[in-house]
Amino acid sequence: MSIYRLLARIVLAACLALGPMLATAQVQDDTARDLLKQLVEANQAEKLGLLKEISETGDERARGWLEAFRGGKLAVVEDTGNVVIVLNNRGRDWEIADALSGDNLGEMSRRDLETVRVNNAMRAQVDGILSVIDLTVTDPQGRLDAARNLLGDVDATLAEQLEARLAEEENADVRAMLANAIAIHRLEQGDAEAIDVLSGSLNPTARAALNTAANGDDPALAAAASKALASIEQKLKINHAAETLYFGLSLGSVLVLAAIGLAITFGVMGVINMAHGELIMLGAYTTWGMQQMLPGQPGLALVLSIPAGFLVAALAGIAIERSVIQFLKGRPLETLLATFGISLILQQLVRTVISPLNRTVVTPEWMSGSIMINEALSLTLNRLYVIGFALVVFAGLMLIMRRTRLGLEVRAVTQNRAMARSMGIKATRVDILTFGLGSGVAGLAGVALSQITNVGPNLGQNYIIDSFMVVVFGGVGNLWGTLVAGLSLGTINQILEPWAGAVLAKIMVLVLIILFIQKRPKGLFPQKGRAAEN
Amino acid sequence: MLKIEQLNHYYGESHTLWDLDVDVPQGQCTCVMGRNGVGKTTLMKCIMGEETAKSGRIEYAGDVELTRKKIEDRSRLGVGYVPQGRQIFPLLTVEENLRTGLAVRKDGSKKIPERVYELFPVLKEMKHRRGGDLSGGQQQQLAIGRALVIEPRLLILDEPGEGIQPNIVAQIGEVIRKLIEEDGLTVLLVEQKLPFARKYADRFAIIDRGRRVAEGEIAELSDELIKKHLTV
Amino acid sequence: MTSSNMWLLRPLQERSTQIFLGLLTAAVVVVTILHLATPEGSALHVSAYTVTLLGKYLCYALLAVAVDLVWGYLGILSLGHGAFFALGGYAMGMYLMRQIGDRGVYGDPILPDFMVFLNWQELPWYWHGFDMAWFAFAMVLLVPGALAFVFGFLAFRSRVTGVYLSIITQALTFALMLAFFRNEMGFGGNNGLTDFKDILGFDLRSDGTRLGLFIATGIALAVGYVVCRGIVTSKLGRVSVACRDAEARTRFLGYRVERVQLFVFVVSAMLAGVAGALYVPQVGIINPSEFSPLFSIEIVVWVALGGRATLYGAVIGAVLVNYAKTVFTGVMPDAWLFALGALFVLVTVFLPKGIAGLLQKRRKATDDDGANAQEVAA
Amino acid sequence: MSVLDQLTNRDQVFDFLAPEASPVDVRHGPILYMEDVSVSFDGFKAINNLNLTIDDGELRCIIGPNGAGKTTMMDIITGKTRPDTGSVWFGSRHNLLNMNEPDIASLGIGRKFQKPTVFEALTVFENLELAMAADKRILPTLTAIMKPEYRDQIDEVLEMIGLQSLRDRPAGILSHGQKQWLEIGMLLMQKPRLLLVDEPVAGMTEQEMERTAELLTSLAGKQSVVVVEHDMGFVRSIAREVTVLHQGSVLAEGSMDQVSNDPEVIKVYLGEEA
Amino acid sequence: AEDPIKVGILHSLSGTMAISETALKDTMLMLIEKQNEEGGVLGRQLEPVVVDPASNWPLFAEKARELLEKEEVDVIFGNWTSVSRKSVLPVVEELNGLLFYPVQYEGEESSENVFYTGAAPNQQAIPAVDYLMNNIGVERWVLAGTDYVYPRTTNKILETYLKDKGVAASDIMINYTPFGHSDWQSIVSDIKAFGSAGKKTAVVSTINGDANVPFYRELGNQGISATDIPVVAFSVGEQELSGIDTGPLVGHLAAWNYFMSVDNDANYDFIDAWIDYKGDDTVVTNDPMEAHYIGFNMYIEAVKKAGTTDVDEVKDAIIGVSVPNLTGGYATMMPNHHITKPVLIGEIQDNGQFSVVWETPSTVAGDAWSDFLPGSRDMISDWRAPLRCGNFNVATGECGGASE
Ligand SMILES: Nc1ncnc2c1ncn2[C@@H]1O[C@H](COP(=O)(O)OP(=O)(O)OP(=O)(O)O)[C@@H](O)[C@H]1O
Ligand SMILES: Nc1ncnc2c1ncn2[C@@H]1O[C@H](COP(=O)(O)OP(=O)(O)OP(=O)(O)O)[C@@H](O)[C@H]1O
Ligand SMILES: NC(N)=O
Ligand SMILES: [Mg+2]
Ligand SMILES: [Mg+2]
Repeated sequence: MSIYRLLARIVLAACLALGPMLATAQVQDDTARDLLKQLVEANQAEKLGLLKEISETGDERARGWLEAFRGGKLAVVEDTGNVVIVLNNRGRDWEIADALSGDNLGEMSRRDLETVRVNNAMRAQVDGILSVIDLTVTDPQGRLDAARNLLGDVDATLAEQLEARLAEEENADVRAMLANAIAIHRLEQGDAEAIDVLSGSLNPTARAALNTAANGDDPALAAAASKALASIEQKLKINHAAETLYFGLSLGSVLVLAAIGLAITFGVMGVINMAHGELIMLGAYTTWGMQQMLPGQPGLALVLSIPAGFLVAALAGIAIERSVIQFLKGRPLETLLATFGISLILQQLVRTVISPLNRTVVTPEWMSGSIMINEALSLTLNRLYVIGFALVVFAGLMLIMRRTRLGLEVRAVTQNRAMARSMGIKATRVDILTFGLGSGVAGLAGVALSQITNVGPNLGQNYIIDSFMVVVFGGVGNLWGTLVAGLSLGTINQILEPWAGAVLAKIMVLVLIILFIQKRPKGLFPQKGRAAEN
Repeated sequence: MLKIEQLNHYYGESHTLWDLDVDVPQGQCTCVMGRNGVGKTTLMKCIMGEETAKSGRIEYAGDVELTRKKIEDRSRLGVGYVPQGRQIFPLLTVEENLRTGLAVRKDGSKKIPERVYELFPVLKEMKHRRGGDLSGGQQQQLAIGRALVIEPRLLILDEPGEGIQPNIVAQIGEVIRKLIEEDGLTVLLVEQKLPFARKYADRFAIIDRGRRVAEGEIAELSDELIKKHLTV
Repeated sequence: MTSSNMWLLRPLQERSTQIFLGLLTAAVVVVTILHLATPEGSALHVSAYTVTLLGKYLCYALLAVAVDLVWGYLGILSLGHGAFFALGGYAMGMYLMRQIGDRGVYGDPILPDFMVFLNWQELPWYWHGFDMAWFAFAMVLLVPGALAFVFGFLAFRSRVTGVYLSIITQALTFALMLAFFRNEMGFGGNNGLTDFKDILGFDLRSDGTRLGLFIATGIALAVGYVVCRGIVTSKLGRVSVACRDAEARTRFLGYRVERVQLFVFVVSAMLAGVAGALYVPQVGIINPSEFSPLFSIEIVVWVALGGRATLYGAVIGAVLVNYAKTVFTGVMPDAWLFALGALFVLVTVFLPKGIAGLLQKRRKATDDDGANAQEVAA
Repeated sequence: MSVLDQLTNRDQVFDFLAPEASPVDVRHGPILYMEDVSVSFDGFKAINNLNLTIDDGELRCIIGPNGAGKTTMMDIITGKTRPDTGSVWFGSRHNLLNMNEPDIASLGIGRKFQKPTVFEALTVFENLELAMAADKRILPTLTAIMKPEYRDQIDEVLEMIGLQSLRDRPAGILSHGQKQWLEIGMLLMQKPRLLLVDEPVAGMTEQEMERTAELLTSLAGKQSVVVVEHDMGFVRSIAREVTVLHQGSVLAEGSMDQVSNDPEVIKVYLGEEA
Repeated sequence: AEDPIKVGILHSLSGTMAISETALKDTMLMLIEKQNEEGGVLGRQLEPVVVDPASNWPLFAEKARELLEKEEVDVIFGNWTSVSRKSVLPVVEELNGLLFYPVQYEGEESSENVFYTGAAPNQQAIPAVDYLMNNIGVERWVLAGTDYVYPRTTNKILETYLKDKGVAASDIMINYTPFGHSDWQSIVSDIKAFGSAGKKTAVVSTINGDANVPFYRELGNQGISATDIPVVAFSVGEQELSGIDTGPLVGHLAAWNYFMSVDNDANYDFIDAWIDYKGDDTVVTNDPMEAHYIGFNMYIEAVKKAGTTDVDEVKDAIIGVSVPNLTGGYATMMPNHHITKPVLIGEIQDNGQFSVVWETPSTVAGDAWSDFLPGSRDMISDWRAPLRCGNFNVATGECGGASE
């Protein structure tokens, strides 16, 4: 979003079609300083007036002031009364710039600065003002967003401006949105015709306006609004179902990602790896580390984290394999005990070395927000990426296990280690590679999870139980089973949740697993026949 | 080809093989015989490395000291092994079972040699069935086929005829002979069934309670020896 | 002595059991004497704090014995035994709650405090009867037993084994944990049951009661141990081992494997329930965290550390790990998890049969140990 | 079976409610009767319209190529595998298809597996003890006492299978052949009405084979014995009636001489020189 | 020199709660260090005794017993979760210890041996709702919480309060999630739908700890901004924010009695000391830390006043003690063992700090027994002689069963 704003600002400096709201002219610095200073002292009502005044000065710096104000970054130096814009407000000393000249004034203790208080109401006001400006940007998407922002915030004067804008607008979507914005205003004024414009709109604000009208005093208006709402409800239902499915798949793909590494180390190799969660955690911390190393480039850091997270977790996995698991060959249950110990150690290591607190992992711009399918159905982008990532990881793993010799060799080694070695299979190498692979994939899961949940020392613990359930539910040793199990458990959970609540839904899923295993004692895709009995 | 000298082996505290000497000459089939539990399988495992001898030497191909080699390297040196009890990989398909041996082939071939399928047509028929689903005899055939995939120079067979139908047993015997004669293969065979041993082996060695008690050309295997060492 | 209870007496003739019972009795007696007969500041004095702490260890030991019975001898790796422990604990907790009577903060003679302040109007039906000790104590056995029976009946009949069984036991305890977290369940939600006053008329805060509970736990552990040992050394115990190692083969001998499993599982669950019931008055709280899957895994870890399929190993493991926890959390609060984690790793790598294995090795250096020779994966 | 049935079918759970196993009724004919039995695995017909009758007290040898379905047939009789079609009766009273493995075993059908499976963690003695004919319900098993006469019985069998010296060693350390013997010993301990013996002499020396042959022939008459074996020498030494299976059904039946001269049998099984 | 005064610190350093509690342990160590630099108290040094109850509730009781019985500490500062406090409570009462509890909680408790320096519901939840109702004009309410006692009780109180204020039942949506809940998709979607009914909607969040990050992330991704549906949280402070990318959260609210951003010299000094103590420029302070700061200073004052560390005398001396808080006012220990606190509402800023947008005109005294729950409406707590009762029922004129 803010990239748009940035672009818009540059474009706007040149092209200003919307009346006299902003001009290239600069007002007197004194006037400006005065206005800004007043802003500092003003109460909420006065502030709203001042904001309008500032925007109407036509000063080209006004937008910067407004944005600084909205971000709580307009401040006054307590001693001198100078108005400054805070460039960086983290830590004890803040970097500031003069609000009028834009000169960087270096750092100043935050004790000596008084920030201009802002709250949601004022922020909304600024947003409105900025949106009106944005209605003129060249990018139609930007105009559409601006118009959508104005829904429900239109007053009589703005309505007129919008009418004018509507006449000039060429893009159909933007036109529709503007029409909606005006119609909502009209509806609020009691104009029954506006309902025609709004009926069929899936936009929540439009729906809210109709709702208000439906509950209003005017019986005719209320009836018409109710009718329009009823038709909207129908469409919403379908969208809602689609949304639930999406939620299910996205939860499912998280489960698949978390479990798929375990499907290798546990499912194929037979190591009950209680430290699997901590390997996921390492992947997530790698993402955080990358972002620390590449400040300001969260996207690049995230992309680089994919190989890095894999590597870190794989190396950690290999270290675990070499130092402990290799001594537990043929004693799978003991791996539970040892890896449980390792998981304790890794968790505490992170607590001591890094911090017991969660770490901030930034979501890059291109992963935030959502893709709008229609006004009622948006797919959140981070989830969409995770779904895609899960599928890619799954496919990659499938390929390795099916198409390379490693897949064959690891199965041979786990089924009969001595015989596999007699056939010339280098069991040690296979162990290292396979455990490294499974661990690396856990690291990949961590990279993805860093975009969804906390990055902290408990991250792993939160996923270990679910991971084992998914692998076992799908049938140990069967990668497809893990995929199907993860996706279906996710979907079932999301279907149940709105109906039963999150807690009961989770309980029901667990009970379902218990009952399902009665019917299929070897998971979704069991190994059948004589072969499985030995 | 293989020369075993003064081999001693223990399971924990119990002494299983006592100062054992066995000689397996190149290009011949040597048959190890003995009652149940005298240590035949243990000897084979020592050669393959699955068990570690406490002392003694196992000399392979003249100059290689096998006891110092890792298990997986022994097959690289050309030792093929058909263990007692089949030891196939139950959850791998027949084809995958066979493919496990491809890695050590000298020619780096990625294809299972046709000869294996010719010898055991049932394996081709059941290529995609899992090893564990096969009948006992089919599994035994698979185990032999699998050992042949690596094209061994020394083939160790621990009671290979067990559970296999008579005509195929005979066929296995023929193949062993053929490999010996045509490819110069050396065979170390453990076998209880006298007729088979007499027919296909060149030499014999009898083990009794962990000691080698007799050795010689197969023709020298007298009823007296048999009575002494092979009856209960 | 009839032949039908011979199985219970047989362990008493066994040397290992005699040693175990002897050590246990000695420990309990020594602690009792040191607690009662030495003055408070003396170096030898065992404080009430220590007595209670030891009582807690013994509860865990009994729980570990219960787990070892099913895991070590039957091959069922239960990752949900915490559930039976917690249910026994809740049964006891409900009794203790009812004993508070009108001494709660709101002074309601019937409703526990947490029900009053969350607006419950009357006692839920399942709370009735818990004011009577005999009923509550019966429930300590029956509730875990019944759950184990129903769960085991379904699972064993369907021949669910191995990791599949482990995971559904885990699902079971996880589901129960979430359920007990819910305030609507009427068990006090996350806060659980606490602020107990007295048990069977004895003040829970008095040192005498504490000592009594400790001794009771010692006795329970002794009885539980003998019961388990009795099962294990009976022919049924050997059938269990047979089921563990070759389930299908056992069926062909005419044993109904699912019933063997069910029987042992239920016995084990009841023992766990008893352990939980004795635990609650000593630690003073029961809350859903005892249902946490990680706790159940930890129990298994105690057993493995002590030495699977030895019973006394389970006791050693439970006491040792928990003692280590007590010590480490005190002396090295920031680093105790490193120590504990390292302990687990080192024991597994260097003591394959746990601590019991170490003892056994020393005991019969020449005799190759048979019973655990070929441990097959569960 | 509906859920309700399953829940109300309480003999599944309580020993004391279990119906008394009624004795085998062989007054009206054979002890084992298989009719039109078929089973297939993923489309592969392992048993194909198999018909087989074993008379009370009979010793029957079954031969046939690898994969003919011999082991599968035993799986069906013992309840391990459910056939797709057909019926299997034990005596004239017991429909084996309605029973599970332990029920069938308790009726008196004992089995030696092709791949020896013994309880590796238990001692040789204990393996035999578990196999011993006894009340195998839970409480009787829990309270069972090792009476001197039982001990004698076990020692007798130990003697027979030549494992006295390994009596108290875990069965896991036995050699392959020793395990075979132990399996046979367990079968003897069970005192079954019908013995199913899958490849008993694999891995035995000639002399051991002779002993096994004696053993099996001595059992016949009192008990019914079905032997599967590939060693023709052995089969010849014990066989009265031989059945040849091929591709899941009976290819030939008759005396050893008859079947070994059957060209079809020679072709698929024996080979020219057998 | 005399024996040192032993201060027990009972905070989880491992397990799920370590994330919150470790900082409190360090705060205590810092305060003790500073006090010792200033010569301790009564000429005696203070000696911290740290134990780790490892986020395990029964272990809290055991460790409390260890501190009091074995270590013989004079006072304990500790606990975060209510369940851990409930677990410890019988022990400190039995052994007559002193416990300072620094976290906002559900109330409905008053123990002779416990001092509640965190907020009771009337010091946090009620003012926050007032703010939303009166200043923002919220008419529709989502009460979202983690499924445990604190949210349940708080929401029960709020529900009664809102209904008393005339909010219809259909305008209240209540939702509970398990601990550590990480998949908020459908709940956020429900909230969005609930909020599109044409009335101003707000979420009152008692969501605990780790569940918050995914919750706020989901809000951001589903495009719910603070100007649409503001979320006011009672368990999200600076420390929690330090693990969240706050960019998309700007404008969401929290109600506390202290914010790190409060413009006050005492606060700046405290922050500087904390940063120096931790040797890390990026560490943050938060409300429970302030509560410990207050509690610690109150204890010191009370010991000075009593001239001894004798528990009974300190207990009596501390009632009425006033110490400065970090927001420019004073905190006084009330007879019900709760303290007076200002209530601040802050909006999240992109730097992970809160900007105060509203505060109560004066401090509010903590109420042990809520006026909005039927069972406790008539109860008061007063630990002064002669009443000395934590649950006195003014209707019946009786002190409830807790005291002997
Ligand atoms: N793992 C083990 N531990 C201890 N003793 C063992 C072990 N494996 C085998 N033995 C013992 O070692 C001896 C030799 O066993 P081995 O398997 O070598 O016999 P074998 O000659 O191959 O017999 P068979 O003809 O029955 O195959 C046997 O007495 C057996 O009991
Ligand atoms: N579960 C299964 N899945 C697929 N095929 C199977 C399965 N079980 C058995 N078969 C096939 O059924 C056929 C019959 O097997 P069976 O074991 O009964 O043969 P058999 O007569 O005992 O042979 P052998 O003499 O080699 O022991 C074989 O071809 C085998 O591969
Ligand atoms: N008291 C709390 N926040 O649990
Ligand atoms: Mg052998
Ligand atoms: Mg067979």
